[in-house]
Amino acid sequence: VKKFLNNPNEVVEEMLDGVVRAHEKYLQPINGSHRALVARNGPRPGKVGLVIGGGTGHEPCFLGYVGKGLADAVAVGNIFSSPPPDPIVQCAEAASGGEGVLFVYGNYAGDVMNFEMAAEIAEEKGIKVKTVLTTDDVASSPVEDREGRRGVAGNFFIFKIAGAACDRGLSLEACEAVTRKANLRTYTVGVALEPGSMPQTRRHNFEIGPDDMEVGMGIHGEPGVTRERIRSADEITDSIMDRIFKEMRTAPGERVAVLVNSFGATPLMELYILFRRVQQRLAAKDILIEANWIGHYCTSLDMAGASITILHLDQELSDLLHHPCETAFLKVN
Amino acid sequence: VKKFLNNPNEVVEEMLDGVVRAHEKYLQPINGSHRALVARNGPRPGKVGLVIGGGTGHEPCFLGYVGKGLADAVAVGNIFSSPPPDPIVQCAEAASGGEGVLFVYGNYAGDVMNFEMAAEIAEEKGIKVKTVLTTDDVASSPVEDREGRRGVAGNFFIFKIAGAACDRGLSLEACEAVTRKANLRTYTVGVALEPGSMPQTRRHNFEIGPDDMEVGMGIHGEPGVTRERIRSADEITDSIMDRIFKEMRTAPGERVAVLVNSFGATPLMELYILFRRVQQRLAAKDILIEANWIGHYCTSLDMAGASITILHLDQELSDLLHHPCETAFLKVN
Amino acid sequence: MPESAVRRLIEMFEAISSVIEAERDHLSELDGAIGDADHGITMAIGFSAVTGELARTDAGSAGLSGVLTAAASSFLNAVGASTGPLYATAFRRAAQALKERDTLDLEACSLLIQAVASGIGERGKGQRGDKTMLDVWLPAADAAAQAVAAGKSAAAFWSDVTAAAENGASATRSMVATKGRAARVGERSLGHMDPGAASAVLIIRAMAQTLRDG
Amino acid sequence: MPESAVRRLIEMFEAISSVIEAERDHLSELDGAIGDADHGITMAIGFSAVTGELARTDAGSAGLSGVLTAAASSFLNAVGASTGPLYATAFRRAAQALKERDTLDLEACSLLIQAVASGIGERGKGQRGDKTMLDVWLPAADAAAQAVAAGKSAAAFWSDVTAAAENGASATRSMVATKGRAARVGERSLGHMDPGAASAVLIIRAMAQTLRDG
Ligand SMILES: Nc1ncnc2c1ncn2[C@@H]1O[C@H](COP(=O)(O)OP(=O)(O)O)[C@@H](O)[C@H]1O
Ligand SMILES: Nc1ncnc2c1ncn2[C@@H]1O[C@H](COP(=O)(O)OP(=O)(O)O)[C@@H](O)[C@H]1O
Ligand SMILES: [Mg+2]
Ligand SMILES: [Mg+2]
Ligand SMILES: [Mg+2]
Ligand SMILES: [Mg+2]
Repeated sequence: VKKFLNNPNEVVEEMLDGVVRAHEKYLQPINGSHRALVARNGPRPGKVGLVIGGGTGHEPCFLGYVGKGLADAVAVGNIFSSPPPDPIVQCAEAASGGEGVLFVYGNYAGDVMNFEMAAEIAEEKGIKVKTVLTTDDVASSPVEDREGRRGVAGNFFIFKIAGAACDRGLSLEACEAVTRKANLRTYTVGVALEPGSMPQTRRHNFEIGPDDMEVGMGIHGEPGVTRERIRSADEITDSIMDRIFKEMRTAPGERVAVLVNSFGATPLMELYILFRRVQQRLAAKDILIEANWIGHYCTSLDMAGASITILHLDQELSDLLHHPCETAFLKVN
Repeated sequence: VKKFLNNPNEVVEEMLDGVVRAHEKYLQPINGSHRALVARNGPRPGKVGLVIGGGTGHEPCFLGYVGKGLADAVAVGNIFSSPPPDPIVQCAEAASGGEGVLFVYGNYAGDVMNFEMAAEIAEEKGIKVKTVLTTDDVASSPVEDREGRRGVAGNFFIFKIAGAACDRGLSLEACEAVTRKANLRTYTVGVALEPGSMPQTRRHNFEIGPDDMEVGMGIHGEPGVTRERIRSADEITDSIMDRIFKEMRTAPGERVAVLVNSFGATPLMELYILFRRVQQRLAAKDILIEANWIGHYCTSLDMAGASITILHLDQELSDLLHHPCETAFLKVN
Repeated sequence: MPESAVRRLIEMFEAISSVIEAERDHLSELDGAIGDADHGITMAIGFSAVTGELARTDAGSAGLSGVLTAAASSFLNAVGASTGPLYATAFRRAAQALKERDTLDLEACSLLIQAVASGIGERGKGQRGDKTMLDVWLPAADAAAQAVAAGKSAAAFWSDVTAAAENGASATRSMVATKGRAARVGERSLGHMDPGAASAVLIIRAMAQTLRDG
Repeated sequence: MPESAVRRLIEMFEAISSVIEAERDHLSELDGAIGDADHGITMAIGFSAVTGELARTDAGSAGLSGVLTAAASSFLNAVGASTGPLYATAFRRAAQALKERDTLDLEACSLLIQAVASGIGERGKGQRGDKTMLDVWLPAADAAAQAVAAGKSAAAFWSDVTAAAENGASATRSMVATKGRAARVGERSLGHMDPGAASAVLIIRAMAQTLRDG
């Protein structure tokens, strides 16, 4: 697999060097480190700070969502690896405005251990920390084990809601509560057509047969939950929507937000074809799409595939979704 | 090559169906046709109308750049094929506010023939039409044949400038002049690592050897101008920047805008690594990057590769670049 | 038998459409080597639109010229691209050339081919040696004119025209493209047959097959 | 000879680092089958950071405990991931266990291995049969404790420990993962060796090789 690379072992450092130069309008290094970045126009006294983070390889997740009205700081790990506690603590300190800090990140063993260690250290430093783990990946665990699920592209919506709640000056407890609600109302299912590959190995991370696809794919190239024969775009979308409808309790006339996300190599053309069917399925249930995002929002290196996320709105979530924000990869005004 | 598809012959129709549903906030079909789309909040009496267009397979080009402050209407062709005159004429009529219409599109034989036929018909209908062909692809022809070059990702900047000029109420001649200037000051070179593939064939459109890359790649999967051994990201960027510096007459202290564009499958991680080197090279000449865009802005289906575009700013271009716009894929405020 | 000439012309477009459809991927491959890999797709879309339109055409009232005009606009609207304006102009010129005619005798066939060639040349501002479809249509038109002047039989007429077309297409292999997308590839286009030339041969063969027995 | 024990411990980390580097791609492949394909990369980054840090450590003043503490924090900061907190906690527990010690006799080696096992267990809240690195470290710790209790020789101690580790890693093939990323693959993890177990065996072998001759 060919890539634009210099030293494969320096890929994260070089990328972050580019990121910091490109997005200096939105974010800046904390204490000179590129592994902990703070929003230029984010933290302020009296506001709950929002810290997000995770491994790299998901760009524009997570660093593309740092800025006014969204996350205040991001901790950056190696490829597909949680950041260690140190940069997370630095983020907590930089994000803190005296009203506590909210950690929001995907539910992976590594992230949980590192963020928990960081939370303990931050608490020792007198910063109150609350945590919401994102668990939107419907396919990763049965509904009885909702909290055991992974966090995937739904992060996008959950971060957005959390950032808006913080920016509106809600208390730490209120920010946590609405973020938790957003997570519980966010449903994602992903499908991979081809594996991605690590810059260090430049080989496929796993294999998918020429006529197969992987359903329930996570965002780290981890194999999904089932391998199936590839089907038409509408059939794939139908099976994703069927899974989501099985859990999402919507009534006619209700509203949702939709994210059709490329895992990397899948182009917009195909995402629109998926969106078309998502819209048809929702319309058939008289559910209105209040807002949609279609593109590269939470990727997995250069994997071919896509995920569909539905955020089941209520009035509060809808308000917060439309709250203005200004980051490198999401602008709402 | 695996793709999310239903009927491969309906791929453009289905995509446009998705586009029209997804972006109804920004654009709407003209006379019910998805091949001619007008900005909801674009054309107005007294304003020059901006019509852009071209084949599909370049998403978010061209339809993602239709909206207030940018293009007023877009004519949409088949994959890698110019739209026929009919939808272009419809766009001209919808975009016209009585002050004439500016056509801006890439310099390809097909587009030129179809847009010229359309311009004749529009003129017959009493709409004054001026045309600027984009020719930013440095590698596609020697500098003596500047007007023979192709238009590639630099479209992004040229459209932006044209849209701002129109939105500011400049005359048709003034809009044309500044757009022409923007084109002459826009320089792009692309490199492909892997071919893309047509939805209808799902086979690679051409082949690149396992250790090779194609330099001077266009945005239709046309082979580039030379095939070379693949090199490091910095070496590739250096050779692109060298080519651009050979033509771009900048003085220390001047400003540019930079676009690092994925052709489809190349992820953000690699684009940032390229941007890092672009910034280093410009900084060494004391040239300041006033604004940058990094991501999927003008693609070629699922081709792996990237292009680097430099817009050499002056005060007028800088003003117009920062003029507000609101479209599906570009928001400036 | 004017109505049967019109039917014959419609059959010609059907024969063209089916051979292009059959060779679709091959034509796209030729385009992939020096262009953007869509020529087969574009031509297939275009001629399928033409036959769709002609199926709705009343052979009695349309006339040869009406059929060609309908073919021009349906091809253009379905296709755009380079080939849309080129073949649309070609068919429009052919419609003008056959305006006063109601049979497809060899003279009419010759006029048809010459009109196509000059329409393409006019629209694309090209000439022989550019490595385009003109390298097929121009020699085919010459061959047709000469065969008529020499009073040749239908069989000889069509075999001359087809041979000229085939030779023209083969000759594009040794040309460097100067028009269209392939022009950017410069000398790397050497050795590859031009896709538009290849499809032009298919069209001429389908014409020969349907129009040969007058 | 406290300083030579410290040097030996540093050599141990160097041996670990070089074997992990050599097996980097293999470990990532194991992870690719049931996880996210980064385990070899992560471990290589971690131990290279450890040896880099220890190269700057003054063997005279650090003490065994100081070396292990430095290893813990440099591993953690370079790595994060799952393995960062797991091995960092393991090395911190080991630093506590060896705080009063200045030689690496078999008792100290046994305490070291046991501390690593209990640190990983504590941080990851796991147990035997979860299909993780614990399925190597726990049996290795048991074997070490038993070998010391039985008064075995250094050679026998290390061969017992290594055998227990290898058996533990092999046994993960027939387990269904319940912890970490592989847990999401469920029964599809059957038949695959856990990558963290595989790297744990490499670590233990490197320990045996460097610490065996006390
Ligand atoms: N100016 C021209 N004159 C004549 N034929 C041309 C011209 N430009 C292109 N062509 C023909 O068009 C063919 C390509 O058609 P096609 O692939 O359908 O369109 P596009 O180039 O828009 O992708 C070329 O192979 C060539 O024969
Ligand atoms: N809770 C846990 N307890 C013990 N070991 C674990 C736990 N979670 C994961 N592991 C180990 O970590 C290994 C994966 O490590 P690595 O790939 O480096 O991290 P990540 O899972 O973050 O990508 C697994 O093979 C397993 O042995
Ligand atoms: Mg990982
Ligand atoms: Mg084309
Ligand atoms: Mg073509
Ligand atoms: Mg892993």
